[in-house]
Amino acid sequence: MIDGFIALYIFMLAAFTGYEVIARVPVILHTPLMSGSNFVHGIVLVGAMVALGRATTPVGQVIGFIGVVLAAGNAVGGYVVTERMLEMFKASGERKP
Amino acid sequence: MIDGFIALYIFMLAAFTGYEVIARVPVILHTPLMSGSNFVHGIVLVGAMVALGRATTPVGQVIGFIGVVLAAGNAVGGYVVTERMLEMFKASGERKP
Amino acid sequence: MSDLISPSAASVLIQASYFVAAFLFIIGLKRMSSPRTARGGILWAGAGMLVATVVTFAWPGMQNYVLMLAGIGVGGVLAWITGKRVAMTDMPQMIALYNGMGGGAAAAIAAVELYKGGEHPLALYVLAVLGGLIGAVSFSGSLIAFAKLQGLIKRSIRYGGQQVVNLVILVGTLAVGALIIFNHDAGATAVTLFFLLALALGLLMTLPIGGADMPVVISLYNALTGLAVAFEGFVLNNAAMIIAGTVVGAAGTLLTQLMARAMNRSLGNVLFSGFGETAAAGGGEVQGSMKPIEASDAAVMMAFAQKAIVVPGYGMAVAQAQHKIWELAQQLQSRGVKVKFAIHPVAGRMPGHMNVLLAEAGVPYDLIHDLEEINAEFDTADVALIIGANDVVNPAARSDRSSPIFGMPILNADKAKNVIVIKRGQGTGFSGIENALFYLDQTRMLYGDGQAVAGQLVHAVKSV
Amino acid sequence: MSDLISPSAASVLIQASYFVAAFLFIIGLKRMSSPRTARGGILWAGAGMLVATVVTFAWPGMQNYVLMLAGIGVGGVLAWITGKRVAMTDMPQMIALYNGMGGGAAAAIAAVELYKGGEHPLALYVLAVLGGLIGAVSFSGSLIAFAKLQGLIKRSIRYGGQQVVNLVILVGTLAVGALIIFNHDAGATAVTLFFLLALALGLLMTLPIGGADMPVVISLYNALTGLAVAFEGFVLNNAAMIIAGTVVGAAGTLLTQLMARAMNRSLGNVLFSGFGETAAAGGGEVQGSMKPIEASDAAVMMAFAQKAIVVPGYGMAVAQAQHKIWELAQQLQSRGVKVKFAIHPVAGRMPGHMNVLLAEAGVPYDLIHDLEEINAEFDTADVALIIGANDVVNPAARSDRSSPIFGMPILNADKAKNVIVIKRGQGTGFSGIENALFYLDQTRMLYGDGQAVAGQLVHAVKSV
Ligand SMILES: NC(=O)c1ccc[n+]([C@@H]2O[C@H](COP(=O)([O-])OP(=O)(O)OC[C@H]3O[C@@H](n4cnc5c(N)ncnc54)[C@H](OP(=O)(O)O)[C@@H]3O)[C@@H](O)[C@H]2O)c1
Ligand SMILES: NC(=O)c1ccc[n+]([C@@H]2O[C@H](COP(=O)([O-])OP(=O)(O)OC[C@H]3O[C@@H](n4cnc5c(N)ncnc54)[C@H](OP(=O)(O)O)[C@@H]3O)[C@@H](O)[C@H]2O)c1
Repeated sequence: MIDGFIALYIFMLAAFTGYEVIARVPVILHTPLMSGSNFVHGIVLVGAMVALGRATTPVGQVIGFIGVVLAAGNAVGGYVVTERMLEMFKASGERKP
Repeated sequence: MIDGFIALYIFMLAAFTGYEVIARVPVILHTPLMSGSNFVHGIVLVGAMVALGRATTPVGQVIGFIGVVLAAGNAVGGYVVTERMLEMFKASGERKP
Repeated sequence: MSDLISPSAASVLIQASYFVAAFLFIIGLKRMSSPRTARGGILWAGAGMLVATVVTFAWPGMQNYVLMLAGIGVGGVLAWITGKRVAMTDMPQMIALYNGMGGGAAAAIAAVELYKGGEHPLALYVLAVLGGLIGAVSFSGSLIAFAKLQGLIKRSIRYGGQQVVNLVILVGTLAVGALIIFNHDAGATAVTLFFLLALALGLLMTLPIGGADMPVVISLYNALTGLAVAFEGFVLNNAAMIIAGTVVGAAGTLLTQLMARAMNRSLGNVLFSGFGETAAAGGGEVQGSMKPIEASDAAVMMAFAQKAIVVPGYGMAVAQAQHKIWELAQQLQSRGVKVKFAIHPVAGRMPGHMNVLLAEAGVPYDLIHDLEEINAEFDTADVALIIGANDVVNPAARSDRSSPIFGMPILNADKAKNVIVIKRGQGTGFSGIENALFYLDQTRMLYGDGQAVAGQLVHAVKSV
Repeated sequence: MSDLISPSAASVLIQASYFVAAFLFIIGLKRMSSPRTARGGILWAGAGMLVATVVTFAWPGMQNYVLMLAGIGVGGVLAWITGKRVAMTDMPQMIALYNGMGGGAAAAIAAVELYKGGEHPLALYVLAVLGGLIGAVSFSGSLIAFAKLQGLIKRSIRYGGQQVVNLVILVGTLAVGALIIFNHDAGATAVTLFFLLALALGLLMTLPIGGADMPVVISLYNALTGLAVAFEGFVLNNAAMIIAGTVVGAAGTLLTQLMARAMNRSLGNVLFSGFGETAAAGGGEVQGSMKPIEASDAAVMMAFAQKAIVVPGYGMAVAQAQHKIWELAQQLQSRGVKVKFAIHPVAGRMPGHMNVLLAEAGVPYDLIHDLEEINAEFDTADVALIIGANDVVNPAARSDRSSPIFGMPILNADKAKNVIVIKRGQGTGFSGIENALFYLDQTRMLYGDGQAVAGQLVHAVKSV
């Protein structure tokens, strides 16, 4: 396990990064950005895969499987929805094909 | 020693944090901010103290001592100069005592 | 595949890929938060996700690959299809749904680890339990948010002492959690009870909150899922999860605050003090009468205007009228009318709601103007066409201290020479109050469903 | 003191304090980057530094406490006195000096560790060597920057093939560094040689760069010192150093770019392509003649103006005329003249130079206006008083494509009804080119040292 203080440091720095990166975002991007960050925590998929991959009991396998299904839904759904929303933000010039 | 990838993560996150924290700083603060960040790396003082504190050879003690002197100069000088500069940024209302 | 690679080479590859993924996530979010670069941002983040997922198959000593692929297939395909099909107006609930799934996955990870038990450092147990709790709350809470926005649950369920009940359940959940943390033999029953309580908590917390507050709540659950993922990342010693989760947790928290502020509410107000009660109808009496107009007359008025400003609101979303409105605007443009769209930051029911809809209909974004940009221009407009907007053009916000929306900046549609309001009847807006704009001398009401009326206007303008 | 605390309690205390310090540094920098909160920022960061320094005495198993206290005393007191005494105009060189000391300290840490030698992971050696190199370059380079700005070195030393020589030295330093990394028995001679080469490199790199480019160079060395501190932090396994150093390294890199951009130059141009050659005199011929004026006439002109805009430049800093200028402005104000100060982003020789000087003289910052704010107002000004500014009011930047400053936004002082220019003679500004503004019909030249002339004006206005 990552040692205590190092964990704290990583947590602090990641929190600062997350906070600063989206500071001053314009209102019109609130919803796509919410969706985009929703996609990012879809990384839980790799954790669910590992949890399932190491499960040996039936209970573990069932819960692990549910975890993977849900996580894949988060990642894929989050991507598709965000992409569709952001795809729409175009200036008039770009629109005419 | 902090393990390789963890070190990389910390480095990346700290770099993002530093970059984002001062993004969009107005021109008039460039010099005080340069001075302020100059002060912050005065933290090298704690490293110099440890290096001196663990030095056993005369060479180590001499270099360690020089390190401590220089680092203390960085920290103290950086603080004093920054504080003096920032002290001056006041609106007209605040000026009248 | 994992057999082809020596364990240590595999683990360096995995670590390196996770590092790249975390980096790409941050870059992606950074780009998504600026309109110019937003479209590229999701691609960067997506690339990171792909890399991280693929290399995870090489994790040493894993089993159940078939189940794993099946799970990814089922979850991925379902999400892909629903995500591609959903209408733009239904985006908020889909985000809620996918977000809830992420929270559920984090809770599932916690459950797998806690059912397994064993001797681990205390901190690990604490993080597993907290992550499980937060993930489960985010899961069931997001499902309720989805159901409300989708119209599956119509009423906000409220009763006296509700907050006390919720507090008791929270304390109970924490107590069982503490038991699990300090007594590793607490057993499967305790773990099951813990998760049931946590799921109930999310449910009960979210039920009383009104549908219109949901965007803020969804954003909050989004931040919470991020946090849960980060905590489970510590449990699994997975740096990509820790960093992505924490970044989303912090970004989501800020975003939640920004959204609440844009709606002129505080987060505490959304969650607790009002517990979702939409503001009770109030405010002063309104003088005058509403004067109706026919579509043909309104069409003439607009066709001969020099400059028209369109103010869309929630009603346009309900009526799905954005395509017809853009058709109308193009008609007017071809007759030499200067048409602009004015968007209030909280028009509709989610931030950027109108922008997304107009973008969907093909309105170029240089015709679309923010409140600050356009407010000075109403003075010079011959017609302000209000379609399904109400609160965001209510002058009471400027003048009436007793109004629940007092202090919110509004679009000054009342400054235009003529105002045409499209709505179905006497319905009030989100805040439930009267709108003096509708009673002004220069205002005419054009009753009907937004889409139908816009269609009539298009026809009528053609035949002018 | 360290004896009173058990090693492990001490080490938790130290770690916790370092964590707090790193947190405070980031908060401090964040606050320093916004004008409203800047003053508090340095206090937060200072508190962090104090905490970190004090707890370090409790580091287990240390010796040489007397030397340590003596070192802190000597360095601290000297820096305190010089820092308190230095004039505002001399700030850039003091920052260079203190920054160089930090780089030197990082190099000293590297030297202690490398002289000690021993078996460590390869990565540790690499980081120690790189940190030592960067720290030493920053040390000697900053000292040269200090000497140049302080006027101790007057000329920029240049010769053919200079860059080649520097490149050779760089390669040599890296070669010796590689020797140390891969052969831990390389011995003290190699380490000494390595540091001598690194110091020489910093010296030779900085000598050819012109004094006026120094602010950018100092900012670059500041970022480099941060990086060196971070690397040595990895070597000593000291998280506070790693994080503070990296944050400064990244922030400093961005700041360096911003500074270079504000001066309309690229970083590469500052460091290499020009290697500090100030732009050669060039640009078109100028028509007309310079028309001198006496202080008494200039005073009358200003005293009866409705609105006067003061444009200070590098000459005001040289002449230390800011106090007299503010006295003059107050005189004019008491006669009902509306006085504003217009500051160009790169007036003077460091970013914010004029702001700091005017603030020092007591000019309230609501009288001080940026280029964007004030440029439209010159049209309505009766008098523009230029004191020691030249390039920043040169209309060639707007019109003359061949001019080295073409494209830089300038203060439109030529739009004012009357222009009074205070300077000593025919001297050109930083870019070495003629200024057509001085030859315009409405311009009058008021020759003399800035401070002296401002004094005469104060007198003359009093007696109008
Ligand atoms: N944007 C956000 O993020 C967000 C989130 C939560 C809450 N809010 C709140 O929502 C409100 C938004 O204001 P708004 O002006 O956009 O909308 P609004 O005040 O909610 O008014 C919507 C109006 O549209 C009309 N309408 C409904 N369906 C229609 C249809 N099919 N065709 C034509 N008209 C229709 C309704 O009147 P009829 O019934 O008579 O037709 C109603 O008066 C604000 O109070 C804001 O604070 C915003
Ligand atoms: N701000 C920054 O960060 C920075 C950094 C590096 C370079 N630069 C460059 O520096 C320039 C700044 O422009 P600027 O207009 O402020 O200054 P400038 O163009 O350098 O002109 C300064 C003028 O002041 C006069 N002067 C010098 N000493 C004086 C004295 N004692 N009393 C009265 N006048 C005196 C000089 O003329 P006489 O000799 O005839 O008196 C000279 O023409 C720009 O080109 C900018 O790019 C700026």
